[in-house]
Amino acid sequence: MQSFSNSASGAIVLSMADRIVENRAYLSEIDGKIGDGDHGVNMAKGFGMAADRLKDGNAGLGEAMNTLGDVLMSEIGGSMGPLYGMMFTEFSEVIEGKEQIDPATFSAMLHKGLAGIQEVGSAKVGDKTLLDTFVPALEAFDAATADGKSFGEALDAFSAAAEKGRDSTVDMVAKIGRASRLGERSRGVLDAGATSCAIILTTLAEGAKERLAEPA
Amino acid sequence: MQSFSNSASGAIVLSMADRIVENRAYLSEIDGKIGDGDHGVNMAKGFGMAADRLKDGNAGLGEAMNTLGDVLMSEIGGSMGPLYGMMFTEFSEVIEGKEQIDPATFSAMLHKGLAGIQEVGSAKVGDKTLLDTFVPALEAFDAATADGKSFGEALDAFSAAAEKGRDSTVDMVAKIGRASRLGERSRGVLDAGATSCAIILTTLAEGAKERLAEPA
Amino acid sequence: VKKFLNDPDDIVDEMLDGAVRAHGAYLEPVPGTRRAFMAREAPREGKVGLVVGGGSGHEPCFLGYVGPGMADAVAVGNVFSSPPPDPIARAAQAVSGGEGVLFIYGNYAGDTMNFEMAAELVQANGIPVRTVVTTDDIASSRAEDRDGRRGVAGNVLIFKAAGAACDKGWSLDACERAARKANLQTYTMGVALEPCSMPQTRRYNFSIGPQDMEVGVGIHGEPGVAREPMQSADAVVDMVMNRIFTEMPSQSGDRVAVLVNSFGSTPLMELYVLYRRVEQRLKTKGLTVAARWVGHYCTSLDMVGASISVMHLDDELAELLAHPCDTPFFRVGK
Amino acid sequence: VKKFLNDPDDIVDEMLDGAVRAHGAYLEPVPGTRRAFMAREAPREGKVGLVVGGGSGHEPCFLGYVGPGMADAVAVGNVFSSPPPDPIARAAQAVSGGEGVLFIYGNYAGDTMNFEMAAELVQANGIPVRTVVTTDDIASSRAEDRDGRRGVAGNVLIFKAAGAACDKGWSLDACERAARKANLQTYTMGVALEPCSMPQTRRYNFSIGPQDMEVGVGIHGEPGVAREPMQSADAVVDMVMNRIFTEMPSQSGDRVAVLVNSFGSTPLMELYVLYRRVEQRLKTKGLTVAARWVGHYCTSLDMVGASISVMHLDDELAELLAHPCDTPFFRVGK
Ligand SMILES: Nc1ncnc2c1ncn2[C@@H]1O[C@H](COP(=O)(O)OP(=O)(O)O)[C@@H](O)[C@H]1O
Ligand SMILES: Nc1ncnc2c1ncn2[C@@H]1O[C@H](COP(=O)(O)OP(=O)(O)O)[C@@H](O)[C@H]1O
Ligand SMILES: [Mg+2]
Ligand SMILES: [Mg+2]
Ligand SMILES: [Mg+2]
Ligand SMILES: [Mg+2]
Repeated sequence: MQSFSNSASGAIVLSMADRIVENRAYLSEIDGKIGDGDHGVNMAKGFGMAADRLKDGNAGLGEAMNTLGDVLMSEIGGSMGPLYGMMFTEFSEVIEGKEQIDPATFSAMLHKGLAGIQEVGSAKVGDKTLLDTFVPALEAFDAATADGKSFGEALDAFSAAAEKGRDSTVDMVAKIGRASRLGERSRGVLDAGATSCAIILTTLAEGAKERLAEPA
Repeated sequence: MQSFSNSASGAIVLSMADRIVENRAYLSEIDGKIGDGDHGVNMAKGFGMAADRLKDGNAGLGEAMNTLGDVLMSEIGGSMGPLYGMMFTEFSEVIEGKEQIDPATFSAMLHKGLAGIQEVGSAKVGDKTLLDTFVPALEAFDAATADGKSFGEALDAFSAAAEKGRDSTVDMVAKIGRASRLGERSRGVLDAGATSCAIILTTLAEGAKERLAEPA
Repeated sequence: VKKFLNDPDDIVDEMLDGAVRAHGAYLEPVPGTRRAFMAREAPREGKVGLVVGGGSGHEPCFLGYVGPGMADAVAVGNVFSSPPPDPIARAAQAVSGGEGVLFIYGNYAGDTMNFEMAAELVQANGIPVRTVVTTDDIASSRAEDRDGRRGVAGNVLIFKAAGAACDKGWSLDACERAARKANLQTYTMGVALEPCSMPQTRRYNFSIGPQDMEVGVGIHGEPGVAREPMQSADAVVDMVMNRIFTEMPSQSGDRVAVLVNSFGSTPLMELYVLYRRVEQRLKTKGLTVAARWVGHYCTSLDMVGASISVMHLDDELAELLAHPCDTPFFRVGK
Repeated sequence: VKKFLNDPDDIVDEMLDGAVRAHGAYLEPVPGTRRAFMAREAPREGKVGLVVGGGSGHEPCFLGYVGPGMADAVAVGNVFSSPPPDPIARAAQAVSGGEGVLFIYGNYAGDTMNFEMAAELVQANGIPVRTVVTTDDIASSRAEDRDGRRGVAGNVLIFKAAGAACDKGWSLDACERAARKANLQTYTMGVALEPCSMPQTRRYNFSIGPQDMEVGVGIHGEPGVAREPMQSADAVVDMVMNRIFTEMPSQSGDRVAVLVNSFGSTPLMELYVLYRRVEQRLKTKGLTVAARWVGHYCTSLDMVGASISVMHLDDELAELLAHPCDTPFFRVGK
């Protein structure tokens, strides 16, 4: 089975930060439609700060995720600080100490991250949140590996499901968070968190895929 | 020499009020360009209130001007309350008691009104104020009568000079009042007070002309 | 949208720098963080510490209400974003006077998560923490779902009542109970005429038609619960007051406190026009206005609009509101 | 431009109705007029009466500064229009405590004419009147023409100083002298990002380009003395402070009072950013900020913009500003 190196993959977090910072205005614009318009600004601030701390170092993926989780949790606030902060902290806990990340580790990491998110918030799939990206992606990954697909194929399924999950939020009525006060008026636009989550997960999958190698 | 009846001419003040109220938005718009945008609103308020008081009565011109002067002075404030208030009060003082208004009385009225305005304010011709309408109009009236023109012809000269005076303010730099703080930037627009003054004077002239008659 | 700004990313830090310079007589930074501030008089031995906070962009909320008789400390987040747990926890620790700490903040996902984490940190250090989440925005969900509602401008009255309870030396239990009652008896509804623009984007989040208004808006520039044709000031007040009267179980002779609040760009002149009608409507119901505040109390950046809050008073709440306090933007008595 | 309005012609009366209801603890109507209001404590025997006033649209100016230690009465005109002589004269008569009355108002053609007429009426009744016309707007004409300048937000600091002099029981001469000094030592300059809109027209008087600002604006929504490209908050403050420093003959170690004022729609957040830089610049000059106020003090309806006022203090002015006062929008001490 293929895997990718933890210690050689810290740059994936820098790519995530790049993608989030690039999408700063877009994410805030989406959030402004039915939310308060701060999503891109805060995400870019948190991911940008983490990238600054990591830039000159030589952190592996686990370490980099730990730094990102810390920065989000301690500096950002809002909804994303705790939710993504917890997610990345939990991710890092699973892969810390593992030199190679194989599909089983990757899946365990996702499950632990999900548990962290749900411990802090209490949203469910269908509430029009980042979970509508995260949960289908995780499920697609597990289904692909259970089907005997390669790590690379499973990562593709993961990314595709994340994007599909993100798009599914357009038709949803928000049940949690700020937009839930709008009731039916929240229908018809993407959820901001679901959109940033798709960016994070597809960048993670892409970075992992590029680094995949047969065990030496 | 022709003249017009004081007691039968109170309605001229109602016509003035109508014209001012019609031009409310226009006068405020002009004032807004280099002033504070209240000229039309305040003028309409004052003239409208005076018209309400006069509407059902049977006041002559002198009485009606006295009422208008009182209302402007006591209810309106701003620059126009004292200036036009004084002007109409002085107008009324000259014609009060006179049954017929002939060119000499009309001229005396204008001179007394001008003195009143200049007592309250201290503007001169060329300062970009209502005086740039008033003074040329008065001078044209006096010149026409000195030239042996009829009352009607003198009133036409009066109106034409008022309008020309008003238009002359476009090229002036304001030397007094709010717009004077703008220096060169005050050039290129009509003065609001000069514009309302032209409305008042031409309506007065028109009303007088309509009522002109040879002495019985 | 033009604003007085330097680097937009520095807006919150620069604002806080200016605010601390401006209100240094009242507040000072909490040690170890740039995002929490405490009253110069805090902590006071034997007194419950009151910690409030939330995102920035609501000035003078929350920072302007720190001082004797009101909040002991405030934690300040980024624009429209809850502060993270760290400044909240540091604030709580700094103002703890041995009798525990009371947290009051608006009911938003972000605030709840961050304040709860902070509460855990603080409690782990042996300081009891109680939390009252404000839910005064009656437009934000049905009456049966009171707990799901947003906390908006009524916050200020609730902070005032709770601050007085703390100042009187009441127990943590009693302070929490008073704050909870203050929240339950406060009813707010807001109307926006124009949206706000964030410092970083300098664009409006959405647009409201030239003939329309957004009814039931919160304090984060989000759209309201409904868009309706623009109406006269009196008709707007009537709509809001009718809604408040449906919710508030009052009787003739009861007393209320009123807050007419600008969302930022609605001037005092218009607030007075609104207040006039609010008082008329309350009087017609036989209600007495025991206290009232009209002005900029809890804003949403540069949003054009206003909210009306009514707190239904009993003797206790009336006494708490009348208790002296002295903060940069809220003062009572001597 | 949308506003909370009923019949626009009623705006001033309705606003005043609301304001008197809201601030009834401080003020009450002057008998015989609907356009003047006096402090509940006025007149005070043996004290010079301070009467201020001007057009409306500047709220909380002027009405919000009536109360012990500040103004005894206010006369209120239509939007951006001086009140007529009658309410001014009635106000003066109502608050005369036997020691004469001091008028303070901004230097505008309309105000001067109406207040002068009022002064004549009052003096005809045997009450001595002195007048100080404020001219703090340094942008509005050259330094040699100080008397021709406008009175703007610095008004508030001048009212404060004069109100304290009156409250201390100083003679009419001494009160006039103090007010005159306060005016001469106060320097204000304003910058607008967007114009205001009048309630009756609900349209902007003029427009400022999307990349521009108006420099040297007054408080009546008029264009400023120059249009310049939009700059950062710090650059705006630097421009204003440089101008103030050129005019103000100060030395290191001197004290100043500062007022950073919103014209209506500029929120407190931005004012704090401005204030931060103002204080930095003053400190660099070795000047101490002995007192400062940041907020909505003298507005121009819903104009977007702000002004900075600096009062150069000597011992007397410092003492006058520190003297207690208690009004709806300005309070000092206990
Ligand atoms: N309890 C929750 N669980 C998961 N995601 C949530 C929860 N509450 C909010 N979100 C996500 O947070 C996003 C908004 O994030 P952001 O705009 O940064 O915070 P805020 O709503 O506090 O302004 C929403 O689009 C939604 O996806
Ligand atoms: N001293 C003065 N003498 C004559 N006219 C004056 C004087 N000062 C101002 N005005 C006139 O007043 C007009 C403005 O009137 P208005 O807008 O009603 O008052 P304000 O300037 O107080 O807002 C100016 O356009 C000018 O014509
Ligand atoms: Mg958001
Ligand atoms: Mg004008
Ligand atoms: Mg937010
Ligand atoms: Mg005016």
